[in-house]
This record gives sequence, structure tokens and C-alpha cells, in this order.
Amino acid sequence: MSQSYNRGLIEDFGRWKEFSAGMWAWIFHKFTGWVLIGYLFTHIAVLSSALAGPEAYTETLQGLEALFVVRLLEVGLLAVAVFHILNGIRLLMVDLGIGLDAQDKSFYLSLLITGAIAVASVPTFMTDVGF
Amino acid sequence: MAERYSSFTPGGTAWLLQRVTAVFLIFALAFHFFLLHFVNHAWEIEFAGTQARMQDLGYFITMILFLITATFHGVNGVYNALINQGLTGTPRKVVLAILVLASLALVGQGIWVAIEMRGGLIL
Amino acid sequence: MYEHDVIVVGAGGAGLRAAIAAHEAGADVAMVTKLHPVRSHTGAAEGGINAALREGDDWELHAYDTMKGSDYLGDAPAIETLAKDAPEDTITLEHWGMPFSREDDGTVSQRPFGGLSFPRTTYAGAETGHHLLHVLYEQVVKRGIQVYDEWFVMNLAVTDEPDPNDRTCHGVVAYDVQSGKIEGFKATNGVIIATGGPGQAFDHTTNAVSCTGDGQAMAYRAGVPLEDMEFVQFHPTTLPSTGVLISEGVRGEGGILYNEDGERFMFEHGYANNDGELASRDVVSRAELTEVNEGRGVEDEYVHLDMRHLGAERILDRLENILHLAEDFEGVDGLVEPMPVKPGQHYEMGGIETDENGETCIDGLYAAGECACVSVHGANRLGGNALPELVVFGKRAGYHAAGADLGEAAIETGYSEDVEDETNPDLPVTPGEAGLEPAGGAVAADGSGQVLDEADVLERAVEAERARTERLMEREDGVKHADVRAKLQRAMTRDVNVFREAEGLKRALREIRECRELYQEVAVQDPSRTFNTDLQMTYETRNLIDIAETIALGALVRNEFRGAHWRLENQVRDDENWLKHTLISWNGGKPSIWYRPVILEGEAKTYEPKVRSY
Amino acid sequence: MSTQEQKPEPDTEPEEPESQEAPVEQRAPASPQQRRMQRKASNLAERERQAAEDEAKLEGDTVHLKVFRFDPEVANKQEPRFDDFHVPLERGMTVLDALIYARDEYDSSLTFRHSCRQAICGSDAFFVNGSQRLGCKTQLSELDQPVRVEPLPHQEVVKDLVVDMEHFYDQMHSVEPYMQQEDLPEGDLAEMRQSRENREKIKMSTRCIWCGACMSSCNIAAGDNQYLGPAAINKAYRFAMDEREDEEIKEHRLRIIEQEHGVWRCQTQFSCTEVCPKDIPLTEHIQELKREAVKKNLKFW
Ligand SMILES: Cc1cc2nc3c(=O)[nH]c(=O)nc-3n(C[C@H](O)[C@H](O)[C@H](O)COP(=O)(O)OP(=O)(O)OC[C@H]3O[C@@H](n4cnc5c(N)ncnc54)[C@H](O)[C@@H]3O)c2cc1C
Ligand code: HEM
Ligand code: SF4
Ligand code: F3S
Ligand code: FES
Repeated sequence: MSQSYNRGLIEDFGRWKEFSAGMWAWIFHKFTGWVLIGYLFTHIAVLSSALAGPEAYTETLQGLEALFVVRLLEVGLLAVAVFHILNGIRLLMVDLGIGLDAQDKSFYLSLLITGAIAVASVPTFMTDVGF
Repeated sequence: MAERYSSFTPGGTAWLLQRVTAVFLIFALAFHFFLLHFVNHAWEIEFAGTQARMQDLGYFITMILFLITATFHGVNGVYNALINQGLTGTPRKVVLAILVLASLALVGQGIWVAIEMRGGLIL
Repeated sequence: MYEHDVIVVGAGGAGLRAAIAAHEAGADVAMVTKLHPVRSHTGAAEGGINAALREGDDWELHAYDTMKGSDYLGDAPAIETLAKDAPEDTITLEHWGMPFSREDDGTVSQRPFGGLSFPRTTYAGAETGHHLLHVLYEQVVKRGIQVYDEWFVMNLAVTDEPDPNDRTCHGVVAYDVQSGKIEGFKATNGVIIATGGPGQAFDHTTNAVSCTGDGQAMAYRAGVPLEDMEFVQFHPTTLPSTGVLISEGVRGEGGILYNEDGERFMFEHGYANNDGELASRDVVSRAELTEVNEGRGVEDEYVHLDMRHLGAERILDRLENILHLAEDFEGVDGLVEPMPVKPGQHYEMGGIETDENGETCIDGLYAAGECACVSVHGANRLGGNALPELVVFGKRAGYHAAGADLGEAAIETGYSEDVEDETNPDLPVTPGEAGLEPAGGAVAADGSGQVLDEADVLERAVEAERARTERLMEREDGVKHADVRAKLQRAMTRDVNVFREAEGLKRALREIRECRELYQEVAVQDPSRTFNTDLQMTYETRNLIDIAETIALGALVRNEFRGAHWRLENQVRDDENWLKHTLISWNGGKPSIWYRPVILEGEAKTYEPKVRSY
Repeated sequence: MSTQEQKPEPDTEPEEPESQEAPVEQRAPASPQQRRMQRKASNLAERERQAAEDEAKLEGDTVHLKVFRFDPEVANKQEPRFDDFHVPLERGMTVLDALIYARDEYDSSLTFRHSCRQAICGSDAFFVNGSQRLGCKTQLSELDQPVRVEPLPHQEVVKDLVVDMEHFYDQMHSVEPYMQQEDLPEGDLAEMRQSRENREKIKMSTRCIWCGACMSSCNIAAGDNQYLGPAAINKAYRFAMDEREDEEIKEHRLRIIEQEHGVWRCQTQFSCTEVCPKDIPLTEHIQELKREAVKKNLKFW
């Protein structure tokens, strides 16, 4: 079999247009998971300002919160977390063998709810920074 | 055939713990978000408020547990993802070591910060 | 060169079972097969396996039904061996994990099938063959038997004594489809041919594209007579567009055939007043075609098979597979409408002449399965009798080839002086080798007449095949094998079908001759050595021509109506003249026809030919 | 049926043999023969109309195939390319039919595996318009044109549409895919008992035809070559759930599938389940085995 042809990477991600619901769910879940763990590290780092005293803490946090980007990122984080939670629940159901036939629908539903919550949260999250 | 009755294989344990922690995290994370973004607004956070919450023992313990489970869940998730991508041999051991150290550091740092917020180890 | 004790050619049900048996008997076995074992056509069998397992049934009844079904052209020792061994061999399959359908008490289920006096068809849903094939392959994996898959066997390595009865088979020559290399496989104990049927000689067939009669053609050219080739079963219920089979299980469970007027014609037009739809296959096929020919067919082509009244639950439980087939290949939902069906080529009763131990007249050469003719099916095979044949005779051939003692065979093989020859066949053309394309047959056919020692035989056979391949590959312009094959199939389907008449048969023979001549110019267009299916199909087409010719020849000489073979000129069963097998020998390229009497004396009783009515 | 009977015979019409719902026809006053002819004429018209409609639906009367070509030995095929074939379309034509036509009529070197034409041999799984399907089971009328036919992804291409299946077979063999029950019931012709429910439970899993479509569709199997893959795990399921095997054998089987490259690798992407031509609920089976493995391990904890 020395002469056979390996089509390499095109097969994996070059085919993204042909991915099905379950594959997207997997990719999104991965992505959101990594964002969350990344955020956890950052979050603890930010909170560590408390070690330098109460003022430093309050200043750091409020300073950050005053930034438009940070608020925007927070909305993103919320979306990421909500999706990860919802799809996580979906995955837990799948693990228990519940509703396997509706696995694609539940993925779309997760996306929909995530979108809705993210949009709904904008007024709250963006208060005082231009909204 | 019954020569090897070793209990949990690594794969199985990791898989199960990932799910168990996930169940806990659903509640912890929802609670956390709700409390700090909707009940109290993030931009209004001040040290005093944080301290007040942290002085509640239940809240304090919950947050520590939240930190530990989230760290485990996240790091274990990352590790599994890397293994699924074909990480083996020495690199795998190195990655595991780094991840373990990072999580210990994270959890250690987090607990330290939490104690500080609480205003020392007073129970 | 590869070397093993026993080489099994073909890995369908018969081949796999033979390999397992030879392995059990201690031989070093290898299977050489052009398809991976699980791709074999045995997987398509739907209905079931006949075996007398239950109280109230016994092997003698099974033997009796089979003899009657064969229209008294089966040999009693073969039939009795089948009936006696089938129960144990079927239970062995169960022990190997076969997922048979079950009764409430957990025992295996059996259902009625056409031509059986007792419901003894053991089944696994409507996919019995699939499970049989996979279970047998699993056992081959378990035993670590060597499988050379996607190796196409091109020829046998047989010595070239003038009398085929003196020849010995030393191995096979095979073509590795993946790499294109041609190699010898030496068999120290024996070669077992299990290559299945030649359905591709017809264009409307239930058989796979791989069913090209290779083994039969190879054995034939090596000197083994082909027996009863004119008996081709046309299955009454195949889907009109593709030839996909709708199992007899549907009728076994109570499915009903209607003509366009909604008449249950099997009864109403008196084709089978007792058994109706469950009459033997030949009876039902002819009934359907008569309905169509007389203007009562749906769309002038087919009739309806209705199973709706069985109820969704029963259908889903036992015939679910049928629903999928009807839906995927004909776009019909069997739960809400009747399914269109018409007769299609299904099974070749005849084949390589063997005895009950699977041995042919050539020393060290065996055959089992559809390619063989031990003569259990005679003029007509009963549904559910092929799968037990695979396991029973596959097993026996395997044991025997590995050296186990199965006792003296009662059936004689090979041409002998005292048989009756067909002296005056009224043929329109001379059959046999057309001359240009060298025989590609046995070493025996190279004409040198010298007796070779073992090692040389295989080597020379390999050389001959390499040379033949070179010629085919190098020819620049020429005829396409696909065109030759299509012409052959059309001729066979038009004139060697369910209804046969002398004129048509002669026309078919002339066309077959034309195909042979065309084949002299056949050229392989694909220049590659890698997975060259063009080349492989060219080899196969050659085999089909040889086989089609024997079918047409047999059909022409047998001027009577017996079982699946109907002749316009003499529409009655003629026991006085025709209680005998038709045998055709290649004779180095000049086919001759001869006959051997049917053996009706069984172990305990003699089977008296009776009128076959259902 | 050549003689035409003109006299009406109201009551000699053949009775339905049983009270089953046969396609009972409306009674008309003419003779059976006449009615038959009338009906045929109107059926014919109906059929023609239908056919015309269908044809109109099928873009023109040819189907445009784009087929992947590669041959390591032939100079102009060493660089993979797509060839176009325009095949006359017939009703009920499948992708396999079209490929056969293209090969037999246009290019004899077009290479692909196929045999049974009825979705049972599992040789003709291709990548058709972006998903794994059996050529013989895929109607052209269901597909958008041009129909792109490629070899199964994630397997090495031997030539044209033929891929190397060795690895797939190795994975299938690695789960000890054979009945291991040694302790058989005593007595002649005594079968092992199996309840109907149990047979029903394993029924779907026994239908696998080793086509490899599932394995090809799974991203995880693509990334981790040692992953057993859905088909092999399903094979293990078929035996692990079969009550005819003793409990210890089942445990042995669970140990096989919970190894490092076993069930835990599955990330429930479901694409295997979606492409399986035999509708085997693969993900469900894999998940059930995960739970079984956890249960077994908890027992020994
Ligand atoms: C649709 C259908 C339904 C049927 N249903 C029933 C039923 O319900 N009950 C019943 O009893 N019978 C049934 N039959 C009949 C029965 O299935 C077949 O007769 C039987 O399976 C043939 O098995 P086999 O092992 O002889 O050949 P096959 O299964 O056809 O195997 C032939 C093997 O030979 C190999 N081979 C062929 N040529 C070569 C070569 N040149 N070199 C190397 N290898 C080669 C092939 O790769 C294959 O492995 C049915 C048949 C069909 C077509
Ligand atoms: C709130 C509820 C949460 C639920 C229900 C949940 C659920 C899950 C589940 C079921 C998995 C396993 C996916 C699989 O193996 O197929 C997973 C993976 C993961 N989770 Fe969570 N999770 C939650 C919160 C978090 C948090 C807070 C973090 C970050 C700290 C996180 C980070 C990860 C990571 C990194 C992965 C691995 C992703 C991958 O496969 O690459 N999760 N989650
Ligand atoms: S599980 Fe389905 S897709 Fe996978 S090999 Fe078996 S039949 Fe094909
Ligand atoms: S596609 Fe792969 S990830 Fe699991 S559900 Fe199927 S095996
Ligand atoms: S040709 Fe056999 S599965 Fe399609």
C-alpha cells in the first residue's frame, strides 16, 4: 500500500461546509470550554488584586468595568458560558441515552437560547458604557 | 479471563468525573453569574461587597468548591481534548505535569485570594 | 508462491464453512477470494435454512420434500446427506452466535416455505444469509484462518493426463487485484472451489455483479463435467426494476399474489390448487409469466405481492428487511400497497459435478455451494435448501480435503465408458473454444499431452496466466468486455428464460458463438496494474461465455419439461427418457454431452417418481 | 384471453378468496376483458403523465457526475482530479447505476467496488455530495447536480473510488468479534435459549455490513487512528448485549471497549449514526456501553 494517496487535512477541516449538527456542537463545545478555562485563569488573576488591598481591588475591577471592550467581552463570555451550559446539559442527556433522536434539534435549541439570552443581557451588561 | 480486576481505568474515571463536575457546575455557574451580573452588577463591585459575601461561610465554601470543580473540569477537559487529538508518550506526560501544576497554582492562588477577601482565616 | 495444505477459493457461506472444517481437521487452510468474505453474495439470502429440528418433523420428510421438489432429478444419497446433516449444522450455527428469530420459550423459530411439508425453515428475520455469512466469517477470524481477500483466482493448476479422471489439482493461480501481480498458490492437500453461482449470465437476476461462475468455468476447462446446467431457477418474486429479491418468506408468512384484476390467480386460475402461493418456485414463476402473457399482468410486466393483511406488527417483526428493500429499490411501501414482482434469474441448480464428500473426478479438487452440483436440487431447488447445502457440503468438503475419513461416497463422478453419450445433438454452431484467445483453461488444455510433475504444473499455470494477461493488456484497440457481456446477457434472457423452445435456444447458441468470436478481440483499456477491474471483468466475461454455453446446450438437448426447465416442444415430464443428469465435458475445447442416471435408491427406501402437484 | 365475451356476467366475477383487503376494483358493466383494457388505457395515460412530470423535475435527461480520479501508476492520473460524466437518466437510477453506466459506456478504467446492488455487501460506500452513502442505495433524484462522487474520506485512496479498508478490518477484528460461549446446553440439537426481547435488543447491531461509512464520517476516528471507531464498538455491543454469553465474557468485552482508544474517545458527534445505511443507532450503542463500563467499574470499587 505504499502508493496510495492520502488526502491529508482537506478531509478534516477543509470539509467544514459538510459538517452536521453533532460536529458543530462538538466544535463549539470545545471552543467554549477552552474560553471558559482561559477565563478562569484570567479571572483569578484579576481577583488577585485583592491581595494588594481593598482599594486596589475595587479600582482594578471598576477600572476594567468602565471599559467598553470589557463589557463587550462580558457579553461574549456570557454567551459562551450559556452555550457551554446548555450544550453541556444536552451532552449529559446524550450520555444518559435520553432524547438521542432529537440531538440535532437540541443543539439548534441551545444555539437559539444562547443567542436570546446574550441579546437580552445587553441592556444590563452595557449600562453606563454608552448604552 | 478474570486475571485483571483493576477498578477504574483512567479513561472511565476521567469521563465520569467530567460529567459529575459538569452537573455541579451547572448550578454553581448559574448562581455565580446571576449573583454577580444581575443581582449585583459587575461594575458596582467593591471590595466591601465581596468581603461581605465571602464572610458567609456557606458562600465561601461554595466558591472554593466552585473553583476546584471548575479547575478540574476545565483542565481535565483540555487534557482529554489533547489526548483525543493523538497526544501520546513523553509529550503527554509533560502536558499532564504542566496542567496539574497550573491547576494547583490556580486553585492555591484562588483560595488564597478568597481567604484574603474574607479578611483572614477567621471561621 | 504461497503454500498451504488446503486452499479454499471463494469465501461465501460454502467457502467459509469449508475452511472452518478443514481447520478443525488440523489442516493449514487459506482462503483466496475476489471479494472480502463479508461482501459475498450469501449475505443477500433472506428466507432461511431448512432443517428438521422439531418434534413431528424428521430428516426423512425433509429428504422426501427435497426429492419431490427436485422433480426426481436429485440423487438420493446427496439429498439424504443434506437432510441428515442439516439439523446439527444449523444448531452449530446457533452455537456460534447466529441471531435466529426466536419463539416465546427462547428456541429458534421456523416458518413454512414453498414445497415443504413441515414448517422447517429456520430464519433470522428476513436477512438469514447476512447473519449466516457474518457468523461464519467471525469463526474464521476466531480461528485465525488466513484470508487472501481481493485475490481473483484465474485458473487451477491441474496435471494434463488425457483422461480427466487421472488428473490431479495442485493449486490455483490468482491475481492480486490491489497490486496486479499474478501468483501461484500451492495446495498440498486439496483445492475447494466455492465461488457461487453464474447469475450474471442473465440480465435480470437477483445475483450480485460478482456472481460470474468463475469456479464452474475453471473446473469445466480443467476437465470436470458440469452437471444439469440447464436447470436455472427463476425466482417468482423479484422487483421489476432491479431484480432485487423479495423473499419467499413473504409468501411463507401468508403474502398473496394478485394479478391486475385482483384475482388470486394461483388458486383461481388453477396453477396450484392446494398450496397456492407456496407452490414450488418454478410453478409460481410460470404462473406469473402466463398471467402477464395473457394480458392480466400489471403494466403488462408484473403481478402484485400483497402482505398488508399480515399487519404491521408481524411484518415488522419478521419481514422488516423486505419493507426496506421495496422502499429503497422500488419506492413502494409494503405496509400500504402491494409490491410489484416478476420472475428473475435466481439460482443455478447445476454445477461442478461432485460426490457427497464434495470431491470431483480430479484428484484433490473439490467444490461446494452453489457452484457445485452434488445434485440435491435436481431440476428445482426448494427455497431454504441452498443455505443448508452450503454448511453441510462445505463442511464435508473441508473435512475431506483435510484428510478426514467420511466414508466411501455413493455418487460416482467423472466420465466413464459405460455412460450414455449424446450422439446427435442438433446444434446450429460448434460450441467450445473459438480458437484465437488461447484456452486459458487447464494446463491440460495446452495440448502438449505430457505429464508434468507437481511443481511444474503450478509454475506453468502461472506462466500461462501471465502471458494471457499480457496479451489482454497490450492489445491496443478492441472490443469492450462490457459490450460482449451485455450481448450475452440479452441473448440468455431472451431465449434461455423460463419458457424455452428449440428455435430460441439455437438462436442463443449462435449468439453465444458470436460473443466468443467478439471476445477474441477484447482489449483492456485501463493500462494500470493497480486495482484494474477492467482486466478482472474481462477474465470474468470469458467465464460467463463458457457457462452460458453449457446452460443453453443442456437446455437444447433436454427435450422435456422438468422442474425449472420447460420446453415448448414437449411439455411433460418424460421419466422414461429423462430420469438422467445432463453432463457436459469441455474436452480441451470441444464440448461433449453425456448422461448419467439419477440415483433414486436411498438408504432405506427408493423414491418413486410421482406427479409433482402442489 | 383472446376471445371476447360480450354478455354481461354480473355474478360470475371471481370472489375474493379471503376477506383480506385486496386491490378490489370498481365494478363496471362491461366484460372483465374490456374493463381491463379500459383500465390499462387510462393507467397508461396516467403513467405517462407521471413520467413526464418526473422527467420535468429531473433537470434535463442526463445527470452530471463529477467523479474523483486517481491512479498511482498512470501519468495523467497521479495528480488527483475530477472527471465529468453525463449519464442519461432513467427513473429509479442510483448513483451506482450511473457509475456503472459511465464505466461501461465511457471509460472502462473508472474503478470502484460494488457487488450486490442491494445494500447488503457494503462495498460501495462513497462520499456523495459531501456525505457518506452507499452508491446502490442512493437515488440520483434525491441529489443536487452535479453529483460529486469521491472515495470515503479518512482512508487512503488506492485508485479512483477505491480506498484501503485494511485499517477498518483490523479495528473490526480487534474487538474479538465472535461468540465465546463455551458452555453449551447438553443434548442433541439443543440450542442456547435467547429471549425475544434480547434478540430485539441486539437486532439493529447485527445488521452492520462493514461498509465503513460511519468510521469515515467520524472526526475522532480521523484524528486518532487507534480509536476503535463506531462500527467496531457496535460489533462489541452486539456480543456484550447478547444474553447467550456468560457474565464474565461480557466483562471481558467491556474491558476491551473501555481501553484507552475505546468508547471514551467518542465525543458523541452523531455523524456515524447519521450516515449508517443500515440505520444502526451507533451513538446510542456507544453511550450505552460507556454506562455499562462505568457501572461495571463501580461494582468493583
Ligand atoms: C437474493 C438471494 C436470496 C437467497 N435466499 C436464499 C434463502 O432464503 N435460502 C436459501 O437456502 N438460499 C437462498 N439463496 C441462495 C443462496 O444464498 C446461494 O446459493 C448461496 O449463498 C451461494 O453461496 P456460495 O457460498 O456458494 O457462494 P457466494 O456466497 O456467492 O460466494 C462466492 C464467493 O466466491 C468468491 N469468488 C467468486 N469467484 C471467484 C474467483 N474467480 N476468485 C476468487 N474468489 C471468487 C467470491 O468472492 C465469494 O466470496 C438466495 C440467493 C439470492 C441471490
Ligand atoms: C456550567 C456547567 C458546565 C457544564 C454542564 C459543562 C459540561 C461539559 C461537558 C459534559 C463536557 C465534556 C464534553 C465531552 O467530553 O464530550 C465539558 C467539557 C469541557 N468543559 Fe465544561 N461544563 C460546564 C462548565 C465549564 C466551565 C466553568 C469550564 C471552565 C472552567 C468548562 C470547561 C470545559 C472544557 C475546557 C471542556 C473540554 C472541551 C473539549 O472537549 O475540548 N466547563 N463540559
Ligand atoms: S455501522 Fe453502519 S455505517 Fe458503520 S460499517 Fe456498519 S453498516 Fe456501515
Ligand atoms: S461520529 Fe464519532 S464521535 Fe462518536 S458518535 Fe459517532 S463515533
Ligand atoms: S453494491 Fe453491495 S452495498 Fe451497494
